[in-house]
Amino acid sequence: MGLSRESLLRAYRQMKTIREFEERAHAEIMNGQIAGFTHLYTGQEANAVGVCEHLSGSDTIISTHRGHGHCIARGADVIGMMKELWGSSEGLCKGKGGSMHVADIENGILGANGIVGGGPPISVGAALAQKIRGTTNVAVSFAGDGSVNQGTTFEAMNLAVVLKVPAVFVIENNYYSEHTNISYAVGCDDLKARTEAFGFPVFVADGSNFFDVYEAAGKAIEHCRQGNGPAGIFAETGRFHGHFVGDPQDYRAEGELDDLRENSDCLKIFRTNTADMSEISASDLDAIDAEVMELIDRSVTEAKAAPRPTPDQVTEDVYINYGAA
Amino acid sequence: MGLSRESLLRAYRQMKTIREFEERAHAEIMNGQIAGFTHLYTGQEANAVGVCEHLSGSDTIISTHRGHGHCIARGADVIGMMKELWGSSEGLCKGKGGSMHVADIENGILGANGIVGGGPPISVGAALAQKIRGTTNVAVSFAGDGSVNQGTTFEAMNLAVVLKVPAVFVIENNYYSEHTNISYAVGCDDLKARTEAFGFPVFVADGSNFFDVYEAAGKAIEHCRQGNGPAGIFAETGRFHGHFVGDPQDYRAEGELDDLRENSDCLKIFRTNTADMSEISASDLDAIDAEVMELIDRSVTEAKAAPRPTPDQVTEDVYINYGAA
Amino acid sequence: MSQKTMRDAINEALHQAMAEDDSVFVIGEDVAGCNGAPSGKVGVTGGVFGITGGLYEKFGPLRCIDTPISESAIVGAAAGAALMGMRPVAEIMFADFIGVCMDQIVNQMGKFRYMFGGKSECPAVIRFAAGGGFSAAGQHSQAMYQVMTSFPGLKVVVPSNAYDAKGLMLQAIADNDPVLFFEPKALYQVACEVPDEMYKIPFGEAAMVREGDDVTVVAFGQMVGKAAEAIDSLEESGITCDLIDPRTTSPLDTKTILESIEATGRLVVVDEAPPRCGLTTDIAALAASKAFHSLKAPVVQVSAPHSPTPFSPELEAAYIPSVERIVAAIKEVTA
Amino acid sequence: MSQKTMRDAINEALHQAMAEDDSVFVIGEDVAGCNGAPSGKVGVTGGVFGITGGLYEKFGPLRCIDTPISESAIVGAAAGAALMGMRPVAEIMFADFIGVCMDQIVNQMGKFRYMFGGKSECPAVIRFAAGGGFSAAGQHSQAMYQVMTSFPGLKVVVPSNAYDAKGLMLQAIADNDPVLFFEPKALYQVACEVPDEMYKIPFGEAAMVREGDDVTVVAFGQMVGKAAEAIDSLEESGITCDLIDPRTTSPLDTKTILESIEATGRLVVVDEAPPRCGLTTDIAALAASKAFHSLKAPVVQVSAPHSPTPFSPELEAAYIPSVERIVAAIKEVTA
Ligand SMILES: Cc1ncc(C[n+]2csc(CCOP(=O)(O)OP(=O)(O)O)c2C)c(N)n1
Ligand SMILES: Cc1ncc(C[n+]2csc(CCOP(=O)(O)OP(=O)(O)O)c2C)c(N)n1
Ligand SMILES: [Mg+2]
Ligand SMILES: [Mg+2]
Repeated sequence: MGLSRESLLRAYRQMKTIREFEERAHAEIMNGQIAGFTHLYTGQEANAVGVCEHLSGSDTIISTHRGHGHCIARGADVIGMMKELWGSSEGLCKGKGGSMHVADIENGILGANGIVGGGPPISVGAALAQKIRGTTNVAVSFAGDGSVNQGTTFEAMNLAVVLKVPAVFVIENNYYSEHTNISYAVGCDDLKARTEAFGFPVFVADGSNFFDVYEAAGKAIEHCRQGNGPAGIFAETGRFHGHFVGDPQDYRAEGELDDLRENSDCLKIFRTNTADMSEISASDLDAIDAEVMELIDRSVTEAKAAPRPTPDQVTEDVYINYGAA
Repeated sequence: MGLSRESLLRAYRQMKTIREFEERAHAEIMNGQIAGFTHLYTGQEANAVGVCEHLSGSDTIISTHRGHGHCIARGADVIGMMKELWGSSEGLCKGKGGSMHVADIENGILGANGIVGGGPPISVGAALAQKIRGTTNVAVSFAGDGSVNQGTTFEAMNLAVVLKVPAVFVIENNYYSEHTNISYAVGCDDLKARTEAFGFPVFVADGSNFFDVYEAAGKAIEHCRQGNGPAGIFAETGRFHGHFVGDPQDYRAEGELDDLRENSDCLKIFRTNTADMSEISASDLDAIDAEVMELIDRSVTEAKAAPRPTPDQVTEDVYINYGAA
Repeated sequence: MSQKTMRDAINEALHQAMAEDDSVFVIGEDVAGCNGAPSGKVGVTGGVFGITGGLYEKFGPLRCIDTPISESAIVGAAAGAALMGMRPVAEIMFADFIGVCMDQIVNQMGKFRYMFGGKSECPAVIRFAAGGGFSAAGQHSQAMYQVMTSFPGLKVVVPSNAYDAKGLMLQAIADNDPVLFFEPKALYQVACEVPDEMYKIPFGEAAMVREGDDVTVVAFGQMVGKAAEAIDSLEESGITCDLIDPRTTSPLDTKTILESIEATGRLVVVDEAPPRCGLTTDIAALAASKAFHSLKAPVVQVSAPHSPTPFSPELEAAYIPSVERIVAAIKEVTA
Repeated sequence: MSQKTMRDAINEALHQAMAEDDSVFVIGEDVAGCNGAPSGKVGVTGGVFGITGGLYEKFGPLRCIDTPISESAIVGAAAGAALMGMRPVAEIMFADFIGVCMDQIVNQMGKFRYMFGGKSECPAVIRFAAGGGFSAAGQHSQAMYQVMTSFPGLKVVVPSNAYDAKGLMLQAIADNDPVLFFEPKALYQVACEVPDEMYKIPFGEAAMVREGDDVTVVAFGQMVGKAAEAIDSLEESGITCDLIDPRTTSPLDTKTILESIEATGRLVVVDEAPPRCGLTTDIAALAASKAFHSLKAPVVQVSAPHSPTPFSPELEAAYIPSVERIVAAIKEVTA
């Protein structure tokens, strides 16, 4: 696989950062500290990180309602994100977007998105811009197993093939859209095949294993960078929390959550996978754990102390300019 | 195949009726007699008739912008249709719909439709009604090779599989959506396979051959009537006119139209196919030809003489009742 | 008769309508819930807002139908079934999602009857949770009913309390035209006295929520309660107001509104949607055209600003019209 | 300078903007045309209305891009490319097709900047052929700009003549906010003097098409010409009018409108869309709220009725506001 020590440590750090960001957000929501609708990415970290480890420069991602993980993996400022969840005017989006709209255009993050299926068409546009400019950059859209049934997602996939643009479609199958299982909502038996029938290769990955996602993503992204048009990644994964915070999760099998946390925890799996590697040691990872905990603590402390927006800010940022130009 | 003499003659009569309806509409549009946007079905008659010959009772169809043929095949009143094209208040839709909205709910025609991809979701609803009521009726949606790229069409196909409703998706591939060829607009190489990947069988037919369409449609419709969920029909066909009347048709290959009229004329092919059949003779068909010409002439004469709508009718038929119930 | 929340009142209306009429069914995302799930507990969700709770258990999978995330197909399915004589009640969850299914609502369902020359009926109801108040930000907070009001062929309902919600829902289901039913989600948990039996509230008949002499206040949805609060707080200052809740924005009870303006000569219109081409302009324009000679003062419109809905609770509080802003408007119009 | 139709004027603007700036490209159905076709004549269509003619030949397949019939993906592609700094001009053919792509316009493109805290720019233009006059019936005749005006974050342009269309299109392309550009299709073949060189018309500055003393007439799109005709026909009766063409409905030049009403004291508003929650109510409400004390008579709104657009030419003629109805409205407001 040829991942450098630096890459390995960064990957672990990001997965751990996402995990702790989400677990802390969960706790703070339960404390009544965070308003709005928040969807946590806990359990799916390896998907975001395995893909984003391949990205740099003006490669872009676009995310979903479950967007924290993708944004952190692509390099969004964690403290700015926590402030955004708190609704501070110092948040990444000045408190105007919140959890579902975290974005950081300068860092290649075209936003979380509250509309299921909202992202893929926009990502095709970002990919088109890359193609017109003749770069080898790619545009990645993340989507859930539920979002693949939204018409906009289908249209985006076909258009990407027609225009032969470097659009990477990542489907994260966590088996549920809200409370509905994929076995009900996706009519066909084989979603990977249905996706491939649109005319691009789809690479399958175990979404709880960073190395597996990294490898599949590498193939898909390379396919795109070579100018072969779009590609897909289909990752099986699991979310450790409910659809939203407070979800009673009546849909789960008995023991499902325990099993997920026990056997599909990307952090544990990463530690196991790297146990024999000379490049990194358990104490490297322990050190990262401590640093991440410190960062997340700090992000919450800062978010709590951060300035609140003022009423006059409501009408700012609607337009760049409005009225006579 | 086991088609009775009655069925054979009816099928021929309907194809011929569609043909002459369209050719006459074409002439009258060129004469400036018919307003609005009109899309002619000439050349594709066997598709509509091959499918609708299987339908009766409360089986429904829903059509497209190119809807005259489907409506005639399902039994719409030809004179009422011609009056509708003329915009008379005696038209099938009182002059309010025109060519793109010909409908006849009582006869199972849920309407032509000016929105590409507008019909399939509605047809799934009609199929759902049949399923809830426990009938063996089916709901057929016609769609072009262009409409299969519209998100609504994809959603309808998946939902039909999920709900296992008797929805028949007929894709008429006439190779063009407006001026764009299917080889460009459908990204994948195999549209039949892309459609089947949604999870239902698709039966292929030569759309210029009534018998072929009839056979494929029979399989698809039977699949649905048996309660197996949706099915598809994929027919290769050709339109003899432009996308709309007045289209310069720059997209055609040299000789393409001559070739279509020469080798893909469903009326000629029907005559050839039935030449050896004892049930019907050429003179039977000649007699039908004469009757159809007479009917179409009469429809135009009546349409020209039919009453015109009056301004007060503009605000009628918006609601059944409006205001306090 | 007992205290019921708007959530329970609508749920009760659905239960009663489905029990009474076989052709009524509900369809939408997780309206049953847990379909295909390993727990096997199909039906326990009853919609993410709980409005369709218990329907699956009572009426089974053919009448409480879960769908994929495919709003165009959901509306189309309702529209097509309604053309066939069924009475579907589809849930589109957040009103904002009209963005992904507007064609089926506006160009299909809403126009069948006209385009087909009056020869069809489409008795479908589409339900939405509408409006702000949850820090749900730009894509989950819009009212949208003002936009839908502009499209002929659709009836548009916006209840402001649990009692009305039940009666309007029963009317919506019985109505033979397509109905869009916008439920102010801020009111789901607000309770009032709601009869146990079935009753219908006719469309196009406004409710007179307060009666007074000085000002006509017209308010919609969750603004009705705030307007009532504002009016009540002005009691001691001696200003009294008519408070009109149109309940349906299409059809609109222009008669009640105009008669009130003729009596008071002053108009305040309150809606939570942004200010352009919405209901505050609609009612203000009605007054300017049809009650001009009665008006004694400029009409005051109270709305959200021309901005998307912000996330931050402080920003959203400044965004949605408040009791204070309504009080100020009433004072301004009587100044 | 020469006589050009609105079609040619917009086409010229596109040619010039694309020649000047590499980041401008067009995308839509058949904007090139004949892609994949056996004739090999790619590019000869130039859009079904001919607005993008010659662009493929001049700028090639990377800047004149045909698409499948996938309007959500078209708008999304424009929005995404614009976020990356390109300046796409997407064609959605008929404005009615907003029904199948509204989310991408309203909830995505129009809200990026706000939801992202002012840290993004989305300089996309979406073009539509709007309005009635072609017997195109209910799904191909809607104005739609009144609906889009209600959504914050979008700029909305409605030119009434070829000269304005060119200058507004060049401004739209240069503008760093998302712009919806509604071309009244009834005016495509109407010509006027249009300079050959590039020029921009700023947004939010109305045109004063006629000047007079008695009545302020505000009209939009294809109604501007009809209003001018109506006003001119009244010359001998001694009634003179200001005729204001806002040119952009968002931003709206309220200053010009209010100043005129203050001077005339009478207002007629004309739009071809149906009457509810539209631009006639918007302008009438503006007057009722901000120019009330100047008004001497009820505001008269001239619009289509609350019906879908009918097919039959006679019905459509009765549906779209006519010169006669505008004349009657002006007489009514001055009576
Ligand atoms: C257009 C639209 N429809 C419905 C919703 C409500 N909704 C939010 S998340 C969600 C489920 C998404 O499932 P999936 O795509 O599998 O993503 P996951 O939540 O599993 O990450 C739904 C239905 C929405 N936000 N947008
Ligand atoms: C949503 C929508 N987009 C675009 C159009 C314009 N339009 C009308 S017909 C057509 C082509 C349809 O092609 P196809 O589905 O192959 O049907 P055909 O015309 O070949 O019968 C297009 C693009 C439309 N009516 N609706
Ligand atoms: Mg999922
Ligand atoms: Mg075709």
